[in-house]
Amino acid sequence: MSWLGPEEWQAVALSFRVAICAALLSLPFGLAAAWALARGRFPGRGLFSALVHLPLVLPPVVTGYLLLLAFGPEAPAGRLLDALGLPLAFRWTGAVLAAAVMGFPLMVRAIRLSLEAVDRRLEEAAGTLGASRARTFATVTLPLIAPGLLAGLVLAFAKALGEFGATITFVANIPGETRTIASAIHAFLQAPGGETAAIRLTLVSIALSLAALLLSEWLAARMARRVGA
Amino acid sequence: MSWLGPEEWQAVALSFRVAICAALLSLPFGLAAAWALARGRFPGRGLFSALVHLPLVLPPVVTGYLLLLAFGPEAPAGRLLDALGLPLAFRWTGAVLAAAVMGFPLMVRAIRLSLEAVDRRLEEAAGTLGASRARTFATVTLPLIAPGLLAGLVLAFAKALGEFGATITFVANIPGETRTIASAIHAFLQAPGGETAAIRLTLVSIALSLAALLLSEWLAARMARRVGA
Amino acid sequence: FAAASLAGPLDAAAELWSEESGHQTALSYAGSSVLARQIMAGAPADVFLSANEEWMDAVEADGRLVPASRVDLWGNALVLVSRASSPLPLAELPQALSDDRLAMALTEAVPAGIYGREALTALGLWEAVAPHVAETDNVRAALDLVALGAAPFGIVYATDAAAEPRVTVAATFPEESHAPIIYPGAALTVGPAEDFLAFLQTAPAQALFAEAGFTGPPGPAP
Amino acid sequence: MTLSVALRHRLSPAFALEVAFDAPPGVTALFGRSGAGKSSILRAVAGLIRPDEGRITVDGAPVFDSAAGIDLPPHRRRFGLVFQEPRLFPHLSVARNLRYGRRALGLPAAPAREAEIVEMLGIGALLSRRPSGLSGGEAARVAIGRALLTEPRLLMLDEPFASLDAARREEILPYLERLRDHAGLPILFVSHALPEVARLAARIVVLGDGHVLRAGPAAEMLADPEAAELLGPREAGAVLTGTVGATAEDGLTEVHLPGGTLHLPGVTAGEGARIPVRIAASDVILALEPPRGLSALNMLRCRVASLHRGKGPGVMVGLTCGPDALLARVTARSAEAMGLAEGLEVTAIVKSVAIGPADLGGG
Amino acid sequence: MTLSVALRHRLSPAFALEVAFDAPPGVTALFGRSGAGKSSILRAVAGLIRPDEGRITVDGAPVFDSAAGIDLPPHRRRFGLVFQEPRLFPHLSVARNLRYGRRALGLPAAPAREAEIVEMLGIGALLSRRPSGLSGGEAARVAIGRALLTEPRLLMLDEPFASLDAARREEILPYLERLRDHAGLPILFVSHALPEVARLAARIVVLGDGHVLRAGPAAEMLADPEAAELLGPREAGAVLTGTVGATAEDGLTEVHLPGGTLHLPGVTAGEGARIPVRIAASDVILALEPPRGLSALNMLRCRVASLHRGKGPGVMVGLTCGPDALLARVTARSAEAMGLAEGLEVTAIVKSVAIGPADLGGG
Ligand SMILES: Nc1ncnc2c1ncn2[C@@H]1O[C@H](COP(=O)(O)OP(=O)(O)OP(=O)(O)O)[C@@H](O)[C@H]1O
Ligand SMILES: Nc1ncnc2c1ncn2[C@@H]1O[C@H](COP(=O)(O)OP(=O)(O)OP(=O)(O)O)[C@@H](O)[C@H]1O
Ligand SMILES: [Mg+2]
Ligand SMILES: [Mg+2]
Repeated sequence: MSWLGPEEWQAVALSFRVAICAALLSLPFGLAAAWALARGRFPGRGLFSALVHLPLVLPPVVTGYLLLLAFGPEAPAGRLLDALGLPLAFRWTGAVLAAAVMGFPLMVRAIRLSLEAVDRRLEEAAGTLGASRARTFATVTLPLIAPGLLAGLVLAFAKALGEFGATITFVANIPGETRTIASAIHAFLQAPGGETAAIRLTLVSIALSLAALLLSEWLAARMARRVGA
Repeated sequence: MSWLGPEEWQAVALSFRVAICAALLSLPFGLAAAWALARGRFPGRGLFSALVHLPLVLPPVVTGYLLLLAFGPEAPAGRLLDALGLPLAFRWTGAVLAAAVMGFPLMVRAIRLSLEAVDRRLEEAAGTLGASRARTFATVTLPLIAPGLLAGLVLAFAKALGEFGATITFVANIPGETRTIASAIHAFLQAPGGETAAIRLTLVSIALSLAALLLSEWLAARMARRVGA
Repeated sequence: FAAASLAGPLDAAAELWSEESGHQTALSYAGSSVLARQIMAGAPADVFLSANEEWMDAVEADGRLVPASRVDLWGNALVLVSRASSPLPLAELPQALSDDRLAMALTEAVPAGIYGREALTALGLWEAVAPHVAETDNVRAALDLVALGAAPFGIVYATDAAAEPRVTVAATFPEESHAPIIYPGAALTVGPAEDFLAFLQTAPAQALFAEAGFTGPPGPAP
Repeated sequence: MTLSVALRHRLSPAFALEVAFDAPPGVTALFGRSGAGKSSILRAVAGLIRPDEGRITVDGAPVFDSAAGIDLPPHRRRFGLVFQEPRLFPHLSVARNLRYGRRALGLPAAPAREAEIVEMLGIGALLSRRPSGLSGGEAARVAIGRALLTEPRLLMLDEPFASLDAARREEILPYLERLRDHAGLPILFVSHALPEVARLAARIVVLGDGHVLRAGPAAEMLADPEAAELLGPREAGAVLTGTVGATAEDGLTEVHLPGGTLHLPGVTAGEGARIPVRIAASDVILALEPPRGLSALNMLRCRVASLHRGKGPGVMVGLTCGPDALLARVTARSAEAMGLAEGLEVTAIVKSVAIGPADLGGG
Repeated sequence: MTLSVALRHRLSPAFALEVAFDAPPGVTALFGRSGAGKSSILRAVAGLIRPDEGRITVDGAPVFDSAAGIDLPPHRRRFGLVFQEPRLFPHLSVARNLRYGRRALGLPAAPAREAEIVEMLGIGALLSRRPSGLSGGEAARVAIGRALLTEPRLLMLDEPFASLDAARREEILPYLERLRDHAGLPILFVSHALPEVARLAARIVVLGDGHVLRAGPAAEMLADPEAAELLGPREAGAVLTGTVGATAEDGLTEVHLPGGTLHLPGVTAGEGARIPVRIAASDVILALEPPRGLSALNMLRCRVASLHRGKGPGVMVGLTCGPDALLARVTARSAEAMGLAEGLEVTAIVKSVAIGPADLGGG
């Protein structure tokens, strides 16, 4: 693909890294949140659900702004992470956080739907066979919600590839550090005549997500075959 | 809520209308697409899946621009719809289309996950009891995927509330016609000193989506109780 | 159709005009690039107020303007802002930055970014500063980065700096270091649109903009 | 109405169906070990499996014909199928599960019929419940009711009684008998319980590993010492047809057979009706001369027709009692001690109470 | 090890459990009509239902005690439960389903034991398959194997044989008998088939509508003419304990009872072993004097102990044959004709072949 310049390659590589990290990092949290929403009966469940959906409802810029407020270099959370050796501001790690937050509601919903469809009687059976709750979760629930996990990953990955509003607001657009494909496309579109470059990057973005999708479809089909359905 | 000016009220009412219409209008298409992806085995299925996910991957501005190219007042599709009495460009109907397109991947995925979890043996049973495929779908499949439909609606609604990138690009930001809460927030944030207005609208947006969420959770719980799970 | 950065005073001006002329105005704010593309795709706009000349040029080239309606309405100044209240000579910017970031709007796309880059280049600072630039989507976001302390310095319009109490102007870029910052306006249809443009050039309207920190039209209309 | 099945279908590399049989009106039992292919055959007949090749016809009209490219979808076949698992619709109440088929078919509601079926199945108290809380047997009964209410032109029952208690079974069996006798529809009946099969079935198809091992009229199959090996020797027995006579005050009814008269309890058919009576081979005692002072009331004079020595210590004795064939299972030691041989005249003694309702047709 | 259950639990406004019973080592059968609450009791014992109040103890140690606030989660109880439906894990192969419990419990693999169970259940060919394609009976067998392999300290079986053919049942029953006799673990066994219950169970708990209607040792319950009404008259019968004697060449084994000697086929226990022999009441013929020239080999001299007239035309006759109690069911007409009365001496005639493997304990 010689028609991509080195800066563009950088953006592609960065986007890919950010999207992968965002999808994988949000997986455990998404799982926990989905579990709480699907199985938990605690006060404030509705509020929690609303909180999870917030990044979907808010304009991305707002989300980015809120992230800046919460994790900026002057906010306590930001300082703490910085001290722990995980600086977020103007780093690609911050882009990961922004992308993860934006994709979070999608991931949670996918996992939650799968969780709600799990046949609880199988979990009962696992218990009578001697599996602790944790083991039941790992060996029965988790494999059964695999389609939801996969869907959640794909959605989060795709969202992360396309996200720029929150990202650019939170960590700006620094070539090689936080300039993802989406930010780059956006930048190109702002200037007259940037269309062709934008189209090139858009195609790359589509190719990346298509690859992720096909991979996920293939995995899902394999799982379905294994279950024999 | 006397602290919202009439223009702001207009934006809230418009957002609500756009979000509701977008969620409901995309439901049948989302269902059809989810069906094709979950049950269909046709060549180009992967491509179709990619197409459905596209609005998630592309920066919203790109999606909006593509919509403008496809349905703008000078594009054939746009002219056709215009002639049919359904003008889209720079109308709230266009905002509906933009929001629907942006929420489409989320809705499709939710419905698809539910569809894949349906126990096909129940559909078989309906067939032996004399139900045609269409009837089986309406009386067995559809009720069983209700959680997915509901989740899809909520996601599409929330997304429509928060969408502005594609909307503003496709149909601009015209008070009373296409200026939704999200666009208004965006505009406020661009102008110096707009923060307080932005925060007010953000709160309204959160309240709206919270209401939708709680409604959906309540409906889901009711359905679950009906199934006795 | 107006650039988003004009929102505050333009709203007030439009109200004023409505009262005077009895015409309703519908203002659609967005980035200049978005607006221009919409207009070129056939949007039913009457007036286009752009934040930079390039997009106005593009629209003009597309043949969408009412001939000879184009005027330069306002100007703006480019300033360096920081949270510290002490002024900083521009030449010391690279040292002052050390490892930190300089917040700017996209330097290749957004007008404020383009002007800023131009100015820094003219001052011979760009080479030193470039690795430290954090580009944002728009000027407001750059300003927010400074206001929230994420970046110690930022380059924004004077109008933005005036509206944000948490930052102070550390330096103003000399006018000659960058192309004039011009907000051109043009009518896309004949009739009231032209009247509105004319109204914006009147004293009461210009006063509203001056209040918000805009400077007057940099020169006589071409 | 006669169902005719001939099909070949590979379910997995290890298992293939290859069967052909006819099911005339009345009950045809599919009998065979677990995994023999019984449920798969029902699925194919119902249209849920598309066989690799074959023909399934009802009175000659194909519902499936691989050669002609005919394959009616399940709902156009109008075959009722009670699955091995209940498969109730979880989102519908029991009542709406029951009515599902009639509504789907556009049949008018049938309150009387519904009430009768609900009563017979003892599910009246469950009507407003959702399926999820039902016990295993309750769900099975609702599934039976759901299929019966659709008035299918063919009924398939896959182990319908597996999770039901004997008393409940006794309440449902007469209903199936009436259905069999009055509606003239073929019923395919899968069961592992030979008494039920013997009571209901006119024909038995014995399956093994996807193939028909043996098929024929129930009376012949059950009385055939060779088929007895397939069905299980403990279950073998003859099915005789008798004419119902008078019922005495003590509840015993005379049933006249060509070879003699039996006095049986629990006969529900009216006088003059002809009913099948199953006499299990292991319930028959042979005596060289009619004994006296015995509690057994039923004695038939018979002649030994055949002797089959099985693998175990038992001998299956084929008897002719007038025109009827009877089967008796005795130990080899007894056979020797009594000098049983073909042509010998013996008395067959059957206890009245050994013939229970499950062995008696309802007429 | 003895399980002790006493609990009260409201499942729905219409149905409440209120039961108390003990299950000593050996098999305790839960018997009752569909919907009586059998499965719910097993669920409560397993820890899947939390009863409103009550105590469930194993040798006095509570696994649940509402008063003390004790409620061990299922996996800490180590009770094996074979559910009424198979509940196999769809994402695991049959082999991994079988091994699931041992791995969960951290038990070492037990290839020999596994091979034995797989062999007994006839599921060797299925090991690499996924559960989704299994036939009903195949899935049921895998579920049994899965529970057996966990080596629980209590085993609960909910109609384990409902979808199995008689031959397969005959292969599994001896295994359960060995388990019962050697492992000393309590087994709760739910079944609608009284022959199985009679063969396996030391105790029977008869349930109705959530309550214990009657409970007691199986021999007593089955021989008790009154309990016979609950169990179903056709199923009543006495269980005697005999000592296995010599086996003749013809396959008949002598089983010595205090009241006489029986010659029975199919005895698998070794000489000297003491085994239970179930003699169904309807398989016993009474004679005033020992008849001759009969094919029946087993005759016991007995004395009439009681006469119970049931609702139908039958009479249940309680007999004492030496120290053993025997039950015979005859028609009222015969009873009258023979002049049966308490204290009368009669000969009880039992056909050897009427006592099949299902009626004989494995010793
Ligand atoms: N979750 C529930 N809600 C309401 N009723 C219930 C629930 N679970 C069980 N029941 C009722 O409790 C009764 C006992 O059910 P249970 O499953 O214990 O019966 P069972 O004796 O096992 O019957 P079967 O032989 O049919 O399996 C049934 O009438 C059933 O409908
Ligand atoms: N989808 C499938 N894939 C592979 N094998 C299958 C599939 N469906 C059925 N079989 C196999 O076909 C055989 C017949 O299955 P079927 O369900 O017809 O048996 P059955 O006679 O009904 O047995 P049961 O009495 O246990 O219900 C079984 O060995 C089963 O494992
Ligand atoms: Mg089957
Ligand atoms: Mg049960």
